[in-house]
This record gives sequence, C-alpha cells and structure tokens, in this order.
Amino acid sequence: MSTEEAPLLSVKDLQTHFFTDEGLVRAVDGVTFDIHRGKTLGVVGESGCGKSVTARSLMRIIDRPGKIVGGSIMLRKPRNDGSNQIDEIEIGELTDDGREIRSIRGESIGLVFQEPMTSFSPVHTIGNQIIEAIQLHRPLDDRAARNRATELLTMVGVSRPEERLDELPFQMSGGLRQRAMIAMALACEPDLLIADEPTTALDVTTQSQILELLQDLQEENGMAVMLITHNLGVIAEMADDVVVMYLGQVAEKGTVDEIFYAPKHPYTKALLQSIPNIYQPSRVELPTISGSIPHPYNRPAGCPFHPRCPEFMPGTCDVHVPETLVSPTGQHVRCFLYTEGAVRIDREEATAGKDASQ
Amino acid sequence: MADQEYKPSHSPDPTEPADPDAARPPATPGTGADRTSDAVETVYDASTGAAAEDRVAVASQFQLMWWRFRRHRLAMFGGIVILLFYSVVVFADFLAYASPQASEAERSLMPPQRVYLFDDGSFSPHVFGLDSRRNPQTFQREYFANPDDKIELSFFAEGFEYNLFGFIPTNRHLIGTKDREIGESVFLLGTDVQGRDMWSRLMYATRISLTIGLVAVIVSIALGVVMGGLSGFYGGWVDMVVQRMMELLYSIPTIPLWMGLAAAVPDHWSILRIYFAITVIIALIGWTELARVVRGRLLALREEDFVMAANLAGASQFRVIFVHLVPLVLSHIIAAVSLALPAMIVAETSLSFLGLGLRPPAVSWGVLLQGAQNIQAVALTPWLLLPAIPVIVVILAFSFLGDGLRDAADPYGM
Amino acid sequence: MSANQQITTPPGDTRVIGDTILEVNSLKKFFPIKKGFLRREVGQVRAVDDVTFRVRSGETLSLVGESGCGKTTTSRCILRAMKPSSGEMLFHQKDGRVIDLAKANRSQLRPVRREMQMIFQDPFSSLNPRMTLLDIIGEPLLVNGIGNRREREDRAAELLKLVGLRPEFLSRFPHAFSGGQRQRVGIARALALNPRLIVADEPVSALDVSVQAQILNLLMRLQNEFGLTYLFVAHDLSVVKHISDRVAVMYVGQLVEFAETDALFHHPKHPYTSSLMAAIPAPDPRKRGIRARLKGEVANPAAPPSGCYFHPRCPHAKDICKQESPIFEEVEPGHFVRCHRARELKLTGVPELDNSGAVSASDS
Amino acid sequence: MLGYIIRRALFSLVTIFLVSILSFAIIQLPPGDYVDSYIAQLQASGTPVSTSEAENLRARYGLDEPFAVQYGLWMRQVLRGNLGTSMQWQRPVREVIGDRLALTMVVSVAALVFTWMIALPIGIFSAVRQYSVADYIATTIGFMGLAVPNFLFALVVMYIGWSVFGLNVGGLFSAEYELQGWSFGKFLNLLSHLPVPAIVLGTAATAQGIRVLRNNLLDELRKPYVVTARAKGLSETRLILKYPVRVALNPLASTIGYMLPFIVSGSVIVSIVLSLPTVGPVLLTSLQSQDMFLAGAIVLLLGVMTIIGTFLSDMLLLLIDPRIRMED
Repeated sequence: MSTEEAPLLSVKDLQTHFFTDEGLVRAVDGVTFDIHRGKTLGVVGESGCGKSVTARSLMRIIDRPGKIVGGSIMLRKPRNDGSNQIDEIEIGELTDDGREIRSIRGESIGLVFQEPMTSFSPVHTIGNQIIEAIQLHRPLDDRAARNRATELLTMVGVSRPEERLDELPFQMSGGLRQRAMIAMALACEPDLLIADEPTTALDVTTQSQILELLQDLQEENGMAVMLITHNLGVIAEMADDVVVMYLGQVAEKGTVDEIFYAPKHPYTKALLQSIPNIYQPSRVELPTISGSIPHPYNRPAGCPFHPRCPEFMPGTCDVHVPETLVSPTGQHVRCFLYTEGAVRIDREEATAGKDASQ
Repeated sequence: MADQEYKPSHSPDPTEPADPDAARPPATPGTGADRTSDAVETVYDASTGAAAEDRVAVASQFQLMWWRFRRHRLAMFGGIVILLFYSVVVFADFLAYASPQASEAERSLMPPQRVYLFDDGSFSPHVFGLDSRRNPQTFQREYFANPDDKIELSFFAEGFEYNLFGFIPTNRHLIGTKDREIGESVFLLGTDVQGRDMWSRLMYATRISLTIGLVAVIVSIALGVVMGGLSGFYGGWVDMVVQRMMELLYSIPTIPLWMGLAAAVPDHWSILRIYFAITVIIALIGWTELARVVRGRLLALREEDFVMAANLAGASQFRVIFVHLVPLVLSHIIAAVSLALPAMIVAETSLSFLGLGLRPPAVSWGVLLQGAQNIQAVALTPWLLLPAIPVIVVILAFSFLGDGLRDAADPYGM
Repeated sequence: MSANQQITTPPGDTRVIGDTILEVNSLKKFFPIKKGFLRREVGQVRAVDDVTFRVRSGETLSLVGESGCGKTTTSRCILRAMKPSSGEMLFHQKDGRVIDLAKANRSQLRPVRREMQMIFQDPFSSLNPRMTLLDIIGEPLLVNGIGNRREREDRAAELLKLVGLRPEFLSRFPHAFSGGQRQRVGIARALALNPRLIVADEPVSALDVSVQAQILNLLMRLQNEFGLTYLFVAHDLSVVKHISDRVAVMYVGQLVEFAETDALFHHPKHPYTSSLMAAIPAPDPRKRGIRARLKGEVANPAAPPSGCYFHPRCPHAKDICKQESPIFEEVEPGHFVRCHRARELKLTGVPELDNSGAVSASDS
Repeated sequence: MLGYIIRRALFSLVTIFLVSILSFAIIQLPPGDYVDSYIAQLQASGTPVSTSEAENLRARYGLDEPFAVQYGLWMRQVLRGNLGTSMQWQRPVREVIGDRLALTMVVSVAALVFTWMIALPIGIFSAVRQYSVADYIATTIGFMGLAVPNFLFALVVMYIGWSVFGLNVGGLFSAEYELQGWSFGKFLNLLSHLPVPAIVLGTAATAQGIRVLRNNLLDELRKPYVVTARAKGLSETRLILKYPVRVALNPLASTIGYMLPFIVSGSVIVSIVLSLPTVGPVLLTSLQSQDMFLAGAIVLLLGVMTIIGTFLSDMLLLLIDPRIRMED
C-alpha cells in the first residue's frame, strides 16, 4: 500500500450492528481500511463475516434493524468544477436519506450485486432502469440519456444494445444481466465501484468474462474497485490489496502478494491451504480448518477465531481481544502470535514465501 | 420430479436470503442452534447456556413452534379467549339459569338489570325486582326497578334439570335466586320480545354457533386435505381438475349460493337435521381455502431434497406422504383451520340472521340477532344487539390465534 | 470404450479400481416445450442428448459443465429420479446380475436402490426438519426392513461416528446443526445401506470455503475405506480436479470430452475444456494474466447450433464444424473427445508442476 | 399472450356454464316444484286449480322432463334474454331486477373503489413503517375490519345513525327520488347515499387489501433490486413508489378478482340490512317465498357478473405485468 496520494476512501473502526429481537449482532465490528484510486481492494471472507454489510455501510444502505454505530467513512471526492480541489466528505455523518448521501450513491460510488437475477426490478425494462440511473445525476434529456445508456451497454460488451434496452431482465441470460448491472453502476463514472460477489452466481467462463471486463474498465477510467468475494482465486486474479475478514473483524490486511505469499493470521493461512488448488496434485488430504463458523449471535469471547485456531493459546486468545499490529511493510494482522513486535513477522515472512507455492 | 436445471428463470427462489451476510434471525427461538460443536474436529462448548442449547437441539418441531407461538402475545390472548368460549359450549346449561325457551309475554323486552354486589356493606349480590306498566301512548311496556323487592342471587343454585356433559343429570347452575321461582326474576341481559332471558339464550346460542363452525371446519378439512393433497402430491391433470374446481368456487359469490342452498332446506326438518344440512352447505363451499394451503405446501415440499432422499432410500409412496409430508403440512393445516373457523361462524350467523340458516326454536347467534333487524326498534332496546359482541370477540380472537399459529407454523420464518 | 484402461491411483491411495459398475449408453432426456393455448408441443429441450460413459467400481467420476449443460439431469436419470427418454443404463449389481435402470419399474428398482445412493447439494432441504438424526439415518434401514429398532440405533450411531459426529446427536433435530454438520448427516444416511455407487450432486458447493475441505477429505476417506464409487456432479473445477479419477465434460447435453483427470486438466483435447481450464482463476497472484477468454454464451439446448454445438464460441472452428456433428471418439487410450480437430489441435490446459513444485515453463 | 387471453376467456365461459348449472340446481332443490308453488299461490288468492290444469302446466314448463332437459329448456330461455316470470311479483324477472342489478354493480364498484382508496396508502405506509405505532394501528383496524361481519357492521352503523343522529342511513335514495325516473338530481342523490354502503361493504375487503399489500410489499422491500435502486441515489419515496409498490401491485390486481365475489356476496346481505334497492333483498324474499325462477336468475346473474369482473381483473394484470404478457 504505497500510494502517495491520499486514499479515495478511508474507513476507520467502522461498526455496524443489527439490533434484532433475538439479540445484538455485531455484523461489522471495528473495520479499518483504505481504498486508493485506480486500485482494487479485495475483501475476502466466508458467510457472516460482514463483508457485504461493510460494503453497504459505505453507501449507507443498511436495512433495519442494522445501524452504523461507530467509526468513520471518509470519502475524498474531486470537485466537479475543473479545479483540483478535493472535498472531504464524512459519509458516516450524513443524514439517512438526505441529498448529500444520495448524490454520492450512484455518482461517486457504484454498486454491483451478486444476484443478477433479482438485482433488477422484474417489471421495468433494463433501459428504464439504466436511464434512471443516468438522469438522477446528469442533466440529460430522455433522448440523450438513452444514447448514453446504449453507449454504456456497448462499453460492457452487450451486443444489440438498442434492442436490449427495451428488454425485461428475465429475457436476458445471467451473464448479460450482470453486464447490464455493471453498465448501470458505471452510468455516472463513479470514483469507486463496489462489486459484491459479482460472479458467484455465474459459471466459470462467464465469471472470467466479467472479471476481464472489470479489469478493462478499471484500466480505462482509473476508478477504484472494492471487490467482495469468498473466492480466493478471484482475489488473486484481481486485487491489489486484500482485506481478510472473519466474524465482522479484519483478521489480516496487506498487499495481494503479502496475503498469498506471507500470510500472518492463522485464519488466512488455513484458508489458503484448505481450498483445493488446481496446481496441487489430486486426491491428497487437504489441511482443514476445524469446526464451522459460529452463529453471529454466539460470537466467541476474545479472538473470534480462537475456537478453530490451530495456534490457539489458552488464557490469551479466549480471554483478550487481540490488537491490530502493523508490520514495517504495512501489513496488518490481528493476532496474539505477533504481540512481541514486528521482528517475528519478518522472520515468518522469510519462510512463508516458500510455503505458499508448495 | 421436475428437472432442476430448467426451472423458469423468472421465479427466483423466495427462500434465498437476499444478502448472505445480512443478519439472519436464528433458526430457533432464543438460542443460536448453530453453535453446537463439531464433535470430532473441535470441542467448542460455550460454558454458558449449554443446557438451554441441548433443549433446543432435541426439541421437536412442535416444541419449537410452541416456543415461538408463546412469544406472540396477541395470539396467546386469542387462544385463551377461544378456550373460554369453548368452555361456555361445554357448560352452557350450567351457566344459563333459565330455559332458553321459557317465554312470558309479561316480561317482554326487559332491559338488563343492574346487579348490586353489596348490601349494607356486606357481600350479598342481589338485583331488584322490576315492576312493569304499559305506556298508554306507545303501548310499550316500561319497567321500573322496585327497591323494596330485593332478589338475592346465590351461586351453584338449583334450577332446571339438565345433563352435565350430556350424561350427568343435575339441576345446579352457576347462579340462581334464593327462595324465588327459578328464572323468574333475574334478567342479567334483559329479555327479548317474547320475554325470554337473553343471558341464558346467549349461552345456548354460543354452544350452537361455535359447534356448527367446528363441525363445518372438520368437514372442510376432510375435503380440503383430500383434494389439496391429491392436487399437490400428484400434480398433473389431477391438480388441473382440482385447481379448476377451486377457481370455480372462488369466482362465485358464496353468500347468494349459500342462501339458495339453505333456502332449500325443508321447514319441517328437525333442528338437528337442519343443523347438519347448514353445516354441510357451509363446509362444501369453505374447503377451498384449506385445499389451497395444503396444495401449496405439498407442491413446495414435494420438491425438497429429503423427499427425493426418502424415495431413493426405497420408501413407499405411502410412507413419503404420511411420514414425511403430512406432519410438515399439519401445522399449516392447524393455522389455516383457525383462520377458517371464524369464516364458518360468520357464515352461519349471517344465514341464520337472514332466516335461511337455523330457525327458531334453535338458538344461535344469528337467530338471536334476528331480533335486531328492525333498527328503529333496537334504538329503544339496544340490548338486543348484545349477541353481536361475542360474534366480534370470537372472530377477533380466532384471527389473532390463527395469525400467531401461521407465524409459528414455519420455524424458519418464511 | 475400452474397459480395461488402468487408472493409476495416487500414492497413499489404497483403492482398487475394479470392473464396470455402471454403463450408460446413448442416454437421452428431452423435455417437451409447450406453447399456445392448446399447449401443443412445439419443440424439445435436449437436456441430455446421447450420453455414453462407463463408471468403474471404486473410482470417482466427475461430470462437469456450465449450468444447464445437463449434468444434473444425467445424474437424476441414473438415480431414476426421472425417467430417461431413451437409452440404456446398465447397473452391475453386487450379485453379478445386470439391470437396465432405464427400463426397470418401481419394484425392480427397489433392490437396486440399496446399492445406489445420493448426497445432495443443499444440506438444509435434504433433511426433514421433523425427524431426529436417528429417524433420518435409520430411514433407509427401516424401509428396507433391516434390523430391529436397537440394531438400527446402533448402526446409526456407528454411521454418525464414521462421518465425524458424536453418537449422542442421534436424538437431535437437524436445526441444531450447521451446514457442514448437516452435510455429514446426509452422507451418513447415504452410507446406511452400504451402497456401492454414490451420486454426489454438488456436495460442497453450498458450504463455506473453510468447511469444504473437511467434507472433501471425509468423502475421500470413506471411499478408501469402503471402496465406494462416486459419480460426482460439480461445476467447481478445482474441487473436481482434487477429487476425481476421471472427468466427463458436458456441453449442451452432450459429452464433449472424457479422460483421466490429469490428462484432461493438463492436456485437454477439446477447445471447450481448454477454455474452461483457462477460465479458472488461480489462487496465486503471481500467475495472473489475461488468458484466452471464452466468448459468447452457452447455446440454447432447445435450439442448438448446427454441426458442433460449440462452434459459434470456438476459437478453432472451421467450416466443417458448422456443418457436421463431430463424433465422440477415443483419440488416445482412455481419452474420448467430440471434436473434428481433436488430433491436430495443441491446446493448453492447467500447467503441470515439475518436481521442485514450481510451475513448468509452458505456462505464461 | 393471445393464447393466454383465449384460455382465460374459455375458462370464464366454462365457469359461467357451471354457475348456470348450480343456479338451476338451486331452482330445483326445494321440495315440490314451481307449479306447486304457483298453484299454492293461485289458491291463496282464491283461484282454485284442478289437477289436470296442474299437469298441463307441468308439461308446458317441461317439469316432467329429466333434469338435463329442463336445464336445457331454461338455458334456451335465458340465452334469449328471457329469465322467466317471477311468481311473487307477477312480472318478468328481467323487469323486477333490471334496475336493481345495475345498482348492485354501482354499490359493488363503489365499495371496490373505496377499498383501494383506503387500502393502498395504508398498506404502503404500514409496510414501509413496519412495526411503527401507525403500523400497529393499521394492523389492528385491519383485524377489526376482518372480524366484524358485514351485516353486523351495517347494523351498528344503522344503530348509531338512528340513535345518535336520528337518521335513517339506509337506502340509496331519499324518499322523494325513490319512485322517480332517472334524472340528474336522482343521480346526485344516489351519490350522496353511496358512501355508507360503500364503507360498510368495503371495510372487510379493505382490511384484507391492507394485509395483502403490506405482506407483498414487505416481501418486495427485501429484494435486491430495491437495494440496487437505493444505490443509484434514488430518494426513498420515489424508490418505493416506482419499484416495490409497482411490483407488489401485480398480485393486487389479481386480488380484485377474488375480492369481487367477496364484495358482491357482502352486498347481498348488507343490502338487506340497509334496505338498499339492489338485488339482495329481492333474492332473500324470493328464496323465502320459493320464487325460484327469480332466485335462480339472481344467483346466475351475480355469478356471471363476478366471473366477468374476474376476467377483467385478469386482463388488467396482463396489462400491467410484462412477465405474463411475454409468455408464449
């Protein structure tokens, strides 16, 4: 993470909780990360780790009974008037459905969803929905907006864009719908695109098409991408920086190389080892992470990963909450194994590089 | 079995949560069931709440439903009210203090009496006797309480003979009058035109109205479950035919049809025969809703993997239907019944009110309300509208109960 | 298809790959398309269109392909959860008798079902929420009249231990368990009758990544222990690569390639297989790079293209591919391909690792 | 789409056919037949009828034929627009119920309009503000509306009208217009009388409408496309009206289909209490006096009307839901 420029978006100690009848769910519990212009931040984690809630918190579209209860989300938005001024906007402090936050949604931050099937309204045409996204932030008349929508569909590689505009979502295939979804998210050339599991519902071949499209688009207009997925392959392919989440907390954070070649957190290490890899020989016993993800209502005390952790230290991990440690290279890890200081991190790093490629 | 890969693409699975990360309510009330540890790989026992957790783990679906239902206050309240009403059904003779048919022109249209609980500071429930005189202008009888004529009330007093539970002969009633002719001088809710005691009649009417609903519901369950079951389980043309039948019955205004059928019930039939005829008429048209519920559930359940697993294990059709499917539909049937019952009760009440359902001397809520048809008269004798209150209360209670049951029927909160 | 092709089991593997257990010959399953107000049949979805392969006892054979390619339909036909339109499915029973599943009726299928069980994708929908684990795992025993109540209980407890759950759980209901644990219960149920063939339909795709490996290990351990044969239906190629001995690739209802896992992944002979391999994102940031992505979309099985179904998307298509359907033929021992140009094309697959563990130079 | 319309229309025709059989069965059900009642009536008015005359009458009406033949004869008449003669009124059935049928429709449609005017905003509001105080109030009112049977509600309204305001709230016209022919004044008078029956009749349906809309909307509000729309920067009000409400309206359009029979049913019984000049009271008296041709005709016509209404609501659904429109 060596970008000179101030990050586009800085999230500090974000906390989003759900106040349900059954109890309090700390879906996001103190998450900190930066997103830089032109870079892709990968967020990995399994179900219930809070990655989607984090993304929605950035746009302030958390549904009840969820609520952002702490932390800051700072967006640095370049002014539109041609000057090089940058406005600093604290998203966490904006009113819920106010004008400011609405001008950020869709304009500064675009969102692409997992479910291309249900992410479009089933009874409005694709065109209607894309044109709306354009006209909300751009003073274009219907004709001009329609032209822009056609342009967008062409850009994301949809054939016969003019006709597609008048089609309904159910008439399109999953891959096409996901392209249309991306076109809509890009309607106003956002500074940040949040892609929440954009390829999970798609086949591998379609997945690779969509990932390639995202890469191309990013190259063209230099936007930042926040890519949320549970697929480590997608992360390896796409991300510059990676945030690994477990039960609402950032377990580890670093460059993609650091995460894959010098993972620090036992969770990251275990996760990397336990997924079947096409480069590995077949039918060998995979190292596993024991147990399963705890229910969000029953978060373990101390480090949330301790019941499954191979390096569990009784009396420490199950009692105290680990602090986030930063290595000289900027890699963050939240684990008691490294409390003696950065020295141990460096020692680990020397050997870890070999481990990952075996 | 339908091919999974060719489902129409515009019907997304409604059970799929929109956001995998969003906080899901736990599958079970209160405690998170998923916490149960994975035995071999790790020992993950939280020190607290282990007992409660085990309780949840071995709780059957009915227990889970009951736990969930219990939290639904209105539904619990509705349930208690319903129980009270059905205890009136059982103890109608005991609660009444006068024969429902005992009429006396002299006591026509008496207003409800005020009950005094204390006399000179000591507990001694009593009412005052009423003197009547005819208003020379309106020819209406007018009644005046006579403070000198104190009629003492007593509990578990002797009254007319009846059989408790249908076979225990007794003459005890909840209340009665001391040293007076029974049912002569107490009219807690006033009297009707023929001078019959409204309170006692209301007790008997409750018995009839609530049982007619129950019997009609039983008949419709039988019809609904069989038809819905056939339709939902076999699908295909059977489903087609049953569906069309249901649509047909749905698209016809039922009350005119009920009225037509009810009008055909001969006058000279006995009360019992009319009672059953009306029940059957109501049930014949009311089964569609139940069938719809059963069919919908079965259609959904039939696609569940555990049904296929049972088939693949070699289970018979019979076993699949009765061991796997029916118990899962049962809770929905119970919920649907509690929602169907009030409709049945309203149907009976409406028909009887119009004079097409039960006819005097049978007593039901609808029959009682016939006395309130002339609204100008009711303005002078408003107590004749009193039977409307139990109708409304019972229906509300059933609606609350049914709503709670329906919510509880699916512990996974569909 | 030569039946004697030897499969080399990986080191440490104690399995013996034996004779054919299931022969699928020209299996077809068409679904009618009905339109208009008379609901006339106007066409057919050719979900499974002339599929032929053999499964050997003790092996793991995977069916892969994109959604809608017919892999699930194929597996459902084999289990006779649906009736195929035509074709043969010869199942070799334990006692040596051979039965054609395609033509068998309910009562003929009953004894065969004991030898052929299924593991489901969705661990939630596959367990009846009203039954305890004992009822669920014991059901196959009960309906087949095996053992008395006590014996069934013992057997169920034993099965639970086998899949890594505590026998005390027998009295619990499914809602008390997580997805991974439920999947174990489903596996225990499938094992109850000592089946020989298990059809596993995406058994790990609904599970969390960290739990997937547990289940895959369990499946492999059970296979070693009991000599089970797996027909594994999956779309995740990394998982398929990890667990399979042989892989069959389906495209629009047809088999396009069938080979041993390593041969198929490292030396694919069908352009579609090669494209699939290229599309897998590798979990290694140092092996990035845009590969030849497959263009276009899967053909519509109700109106497949002329000639080779893959030709509109194929980077190597020639005129002949548009006109003639290629036949499914054995181009190398044990390696079957449906492609006109299978013998001439040099296609890239997943790079092989050399001894030092580094990726060989053939990869970019 | 055309296929769908034709299928739907055919189904409606079949339904009408079945309703006609049911209606005819109602005519046939009471013990004795039309001639018995007719003779009884004539004799009551002092005209003795001999057995042979009765037989002649029977033959003329085909009453000695089997059910199917009699039904055929009746249908032939009905299709020619001849619904038979009312014994009680001694006039053709058509004349007896002509105006009343139209007024039945007016009252039903007024109730339907009232239902949606109230149910739409309340349903949307209580879904969007789920679990707010207003939602609880709306839900409770909804339950009350469902719980109070129509005729009881009518009684209570009448009672309050009479005892508190001293008004007779029944009827559709003031006394001076009752027997007059149609005029603009009469029309205005009708309008001023409509609200009470519309409210009484529409309340139960409104309660149901609120519940259906609220549930549909709650389902829709959870769908990802709502989040998508929000993420575009759409304001909450516009978003809810454009997307989830629009989608939730589809099942509502079909709700009209089954609400109509419900309302027509209710109108029959409410009309009796409120003494509205609709077919309700006539149906009741005709049933009581066994004037079976009249009763049968009313049941048949009400059935046909609702079936046509249901068909129209299906067509409305077709119009607003592109997904159905696009099929086959």
